[in-house]
Formats: sequence, C-alpha cells, structure tokens
Amino acid sequence: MSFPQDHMDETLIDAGEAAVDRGIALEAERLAEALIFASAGPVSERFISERLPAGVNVRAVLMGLKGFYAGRGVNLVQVEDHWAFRTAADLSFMIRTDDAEARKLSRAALEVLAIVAYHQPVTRAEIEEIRGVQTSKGTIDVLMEAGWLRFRGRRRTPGRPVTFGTTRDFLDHFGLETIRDLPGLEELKGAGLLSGRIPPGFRIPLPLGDDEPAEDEDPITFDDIEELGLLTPGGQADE
Amino acid sequence: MSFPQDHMDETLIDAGEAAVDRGIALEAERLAEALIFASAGPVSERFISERLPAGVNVRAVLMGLKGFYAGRGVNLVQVEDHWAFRTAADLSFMIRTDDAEARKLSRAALEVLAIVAYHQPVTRAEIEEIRGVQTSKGTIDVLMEAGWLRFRGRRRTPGRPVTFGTTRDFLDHFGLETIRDLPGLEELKGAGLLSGRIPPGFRIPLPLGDDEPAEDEDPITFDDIEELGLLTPGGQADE
Amino acid sequence: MEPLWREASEQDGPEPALVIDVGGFEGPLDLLLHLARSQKVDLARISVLALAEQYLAFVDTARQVRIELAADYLVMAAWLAYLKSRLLIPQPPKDDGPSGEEMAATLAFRLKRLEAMREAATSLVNRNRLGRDVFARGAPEHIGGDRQSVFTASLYDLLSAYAALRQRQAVTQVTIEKRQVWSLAEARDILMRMVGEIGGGWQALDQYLLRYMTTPAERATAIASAFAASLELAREGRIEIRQTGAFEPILMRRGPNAGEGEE
Repeated sequence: MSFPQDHMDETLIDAGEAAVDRGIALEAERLAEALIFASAGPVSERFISERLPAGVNVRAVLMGLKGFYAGRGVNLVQVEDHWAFRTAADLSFMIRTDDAEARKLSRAALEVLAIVAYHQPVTRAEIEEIRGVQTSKGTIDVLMEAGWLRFRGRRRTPGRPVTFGTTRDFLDHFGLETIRDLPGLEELKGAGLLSGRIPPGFRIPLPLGDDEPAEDEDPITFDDIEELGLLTPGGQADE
Repeated sequence: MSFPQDHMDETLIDAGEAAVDRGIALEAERLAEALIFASAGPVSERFISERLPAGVNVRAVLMGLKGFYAGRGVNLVQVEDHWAFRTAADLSFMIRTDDAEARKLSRAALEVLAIVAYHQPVTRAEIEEIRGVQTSKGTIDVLMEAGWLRFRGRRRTPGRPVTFGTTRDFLDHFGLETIRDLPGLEELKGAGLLSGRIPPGFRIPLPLGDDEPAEDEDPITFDDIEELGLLTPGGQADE
Repeated sequence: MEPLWREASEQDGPEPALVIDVGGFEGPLDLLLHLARSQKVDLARISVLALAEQYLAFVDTARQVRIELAADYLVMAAWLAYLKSRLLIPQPPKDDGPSGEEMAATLAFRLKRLEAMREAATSLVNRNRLGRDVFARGAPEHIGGDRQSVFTASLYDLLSAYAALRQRQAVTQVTIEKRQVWSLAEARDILMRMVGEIGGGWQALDQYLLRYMTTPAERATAIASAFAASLELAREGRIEIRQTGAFEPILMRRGPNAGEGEE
C-alpha cells in the first residue's frame, strides 16, 4: 500500500494539496479501525500514528472514526490517549459483566462424562472403579446441571443403584448423531489418542443407546427419584 | 443517534409502516452488530435472531451489515450460518505481528487436512488409500487438537468405520464461508479426482516408447487441471 | 534428481546398514510421484512402464545394499512388477485379470489425485488465515443469555480424556481387566447358549466363538476350552459335532438332549 503524498485530504493531514482524496482518508481510517479492533487492549494514539503514512493527522482520523461509530451498536471510545471499541452503552444489557463465561470442564468432569458416554448405563460405583478414584458427588451434579447426564434407570442388583446415561443435549453439544458414533478402540488408536502398548483384553465398550435398555436395568420412575432424594430444584430428572 | 440511511433497505422488515419500521430495522442492525462485535468467535444466526425484535428478517439485517462493512478495515464475514467480524485481509501486512504466527503444520498433516476437507466424510482407510501410506500417529491427533478435524459419524458399510470431517473452526481459520468455497473444489470434482473410482474414460496413453506424443482426445489431462488454475507453479505441497 | 537415500553415518551393528531417507518420502506413492516428476513430463504423458522400471530399480538397489524397506514399498514393488508383466506380455484370451492399461490408468489416477491434493493443500495454507492475516476482535466481550452450555468442551477433549484415563488404568490395573483364560465351565456355558441359537442346522463352531473372542490373545484359549467343552457336550448328547476332514471347520448342531436343564 502506498500513500502518494500529493493527494491528501486537508482535514486529515497537516499539509498538502487542496485536492481532496477520500481514498487516503478511508485507507487511514480502515487501518486505524483494524488495529484497534484486533488489539487485546486500548491502543495508544502513538501506536496508530506510527503505522499510518507520514503526514496523516492521526487525531483527525480517530475523531472521524469516532463520529462514524457514534450511532452504531459499537462505539469507538477514548480513554486518555488510548482508543478502544466498546458496545454502545444502551446495548450493554446484552453484555455480561459477571464471570458467567463458558468455563472449561475440569479433567475429572471430562473423565466422568466420557465414562458415562462409553459405559452407559453405568452406576456411580462403576464409574469410580473405572477411574480408580472416588468421584465427588459434585462432579456428577455439575454434569447433570449442564444437561449432559441424566438418570437412566436402576440396576437390578442389591441396593438397586441408579444408573447414569447421556442426554440428547450431550449428543448435540459434541456433534454426535447417536451415541454409537463414539469412536471405538481401533479408531481411537488410529486418531493417535491411544498409543503405546495396549494390553491384551483392553476393550472400549460399545455404548448402549436409549433405545436399547440394558437387560439388568429398570427404567427410572418419578417415585425412584423422589425416594432417592434426587430431585433437582427444577424437578427435572429426565431430559 | 445518527445513522447513515443510504445502506438501509426496505427488505429489512417484513411489513409495517415505514417510519416505525425503519426505526426497528436500525435498532435491529445495531443489536446484531453489537452481538457479533462482542464475540471473538462466529455467532450463530439463530442466536442473533432470538435477540432481535420479533418480525425482523435477520438474514436481511446481516446482509445489510455485511455490505455496510464491506469496504472498511473490519469486515463482516459468514462462516456457515454463523457471523463474525474480521480485519480486512488486505491490511494483513500492516497488522501482522511476529508473535501472530499461524500454526505450522507438517507436510503429512497438511495433506491429511486437505484430503479430509475435499473428500469429507472420509474414513481413515480412504485417507491412507489416497496418500498410499499409513497415517502416522499424531497426524490426525494434531489436526483434531487444533480443532480443524472432527469425528463426523460412521459409514454405513461393514465395520461401520468412523468418518472424519472438518469443523467450523477450520472454515473460520481459512476464511471459507462454506466447504463449497474450497479452492478448486468444482474443478477437482469435475476432473473426477474426488471420487474413489477412476472416472470413466480416464485413460492414459501408454507409449511404450518414451517419445510418443500424447493423444489429443484424452478427456482429462494434467494440462486441463493446470489450465483450470488448480496447480501452482513449483508443485510444492508444503509451505 | 535428488539422491533417493543417504548412507547412515554410523554403523551401530555388525551388519552394514543403509538408511533410506524416509523423512523425504511419504510412502511409495510419494516416491513414485517424485520419480514421475523427474521424467519432466506431465502426469498424463508419463511412461508408466518407465516409471515402474525406475521404481523397481530403486527397490533392487536398496535391497542390494541391504536397506530394509517398509512393507508399503515392497507391496508397491510387487504390484508394479505385475503391472510391468501385464504391459509387456500379451494376455491370453481367457485371462480375466485387470489389463495392463487398466492397471496403468489406476496408477496414473492415484498419482494425479495425490498431486491434486497436494496442490489443494498448498492453496489452502496460502489463504488468508485467521490469526496470521486476518484477526478477530482482540478484546471480546461476553454476550449474556447464551442458551448454550455454560461449559466448553470439544469431542476431542472428551475422547482424549477418556483414552488417557483408560490407558493409565490399563497400565496400573492389568489384573482387573477381563480374564484371559476360558474355564471349561465358561466354555460350556457359552456353547450351550449357542446351541439355543443354532437350531437344527450344522454350523461352524468358529463362527460362533468369534463373537466372544475379540482379541487374538484370547483366541487360542477360547478354542481349546470350547473344543474340550464341545466333546463333553457331545458325550452328553446335548450337541452333535462333525468335521469333514482334518483342519476343516468343526460343525455343530443341537443334540437330542439339548433341551435338558443345565443348572
């Protein structure tokens, strides 16, 4: 990009011919706009002016941009001699200031979620056996609240433990059509996720989908949920 | 509030009285602008439309915004049905910083990425068939970790192998609106190079003596592909 | 043409060894493409015969100097040798194998396809890329009211967590994994269940057993136990077994006493 010195807008440059070249003004504006947009923090006037062609009046460029964005959904704001884009004040209700930003799932939660996905229907004791560590109730609660885990049924074994499964939301979030689309042993190996020596007898289970009730499982009823004190505030134990 | 009126369009609103509706349309545009601007990643059309006043044609609002920003330093770009603001490509060399180096991919990873992009959904076996070599551990892994490849589903063939596809992040990263915008896709398809089967009539002259001229009536020749602009000089596969 | 291999600078064994510069080639097709390019003609005009000969000469040389080539390269060599014979020797009329022309077209197609994918990869990386040429908002604000999950996690995160966990556990608790030896009782149980499914027709034993043998390691013990169990069950009249010759599949079907309670 070259900025010929002989065609410059009077309002944007300190000196130059009278001939107005909107093109140059626009180029300077475009560059300033992009620089401020891409920056993680407010950008100093000096930083911008160093990148504009010599002779361009940076203040005039920025004031022009400020005016351009004044009525828009996003405004160019000045903080001392630094500049930044901000959502227009009257639209700031849309922007969250609390820390409700989407968080990364903890390692423990990822593991529990994956175990349920592959081994469902699965009881909490089984999850712990596979993980080799105790699973805090909080981890499962978090996944239930996220809408990814659900109570599936009760195992027909002593104590009738509750079994867990994944939800439709889980499939949607992870882009799976059915739970059976989860990759198997060979595919995990092929994708480089499993490596090294895999002991003989190592298996990745084929998950049981919703339409395939396990033999030793009863579907969960509302009574079960009540009895077990599993009611979540919203009263929704199922999807 | 001052708005440049010239880019507004009657089609932004489905029906209604001109003055009031124009106000609604402007408000809708500001809202959409603020929503997309606030986010670093592409924002879904559905998310935006849920936040616009009822009856507003979200697509028209977005197309209007896209046109409005087309010549500016920041552009509104579309990635599938998601929208994002991105700095204009022609300003690249002015904004580029040393630490903003894009991920370097190995030649193998790059090839696998291209094969998946152009052939998706594609199984690992098919990738290997095209490359004529086993995919080393870590290749697909690296691409999945980068967020560019994903498990797509399973092929309905014996063994139900998992298929791979590209992600929205892939499109976003390489500046593609949809997978149909892949460079040279139609030409490659037309040349039969994206199918597993050899296109009918795909024959090569077999001059047992080396100097025999090629027959003219070959339906697909390397020259054709070259002519179509699919080949860059040098034929280097890597950066 | 660039050298296709280099000599290893060190010999770490008693055998003299050469090392193929494997880093230079991504498999036999890549090597062929390299050779084809060195013919200095486009792929449509390439002499497949000359190409095959070049490749075979390369493999021969490699062998003479005792280079160990990966199996992929040798399979390709065998295929090209066959292609060469097809091209040179007129085919007998009743030959239903692929013609030399068909095989040559296949090879040319694969080379072209690989080349096209390489060009595609090049044009892809040369596009304006996010974070290098174009940039996203540097200071994103958070949009409230997103109905999507409060958590971010990709399928990759999920799968890698799972794979790492299972791998870790497999190493530390190998003994907890499923038993690898079939007991006779287990084999009996499985066979009896199978008998229920077979009905009256003869079926190969292996066919059923394979359903229970997912790893090669279990195969031997499963077959041994199942064979012993099947002899026992045949003696009890629960099944009948038959084999048409040595090493033929063992066939079995429901015996006259099949219905008797097992427990």
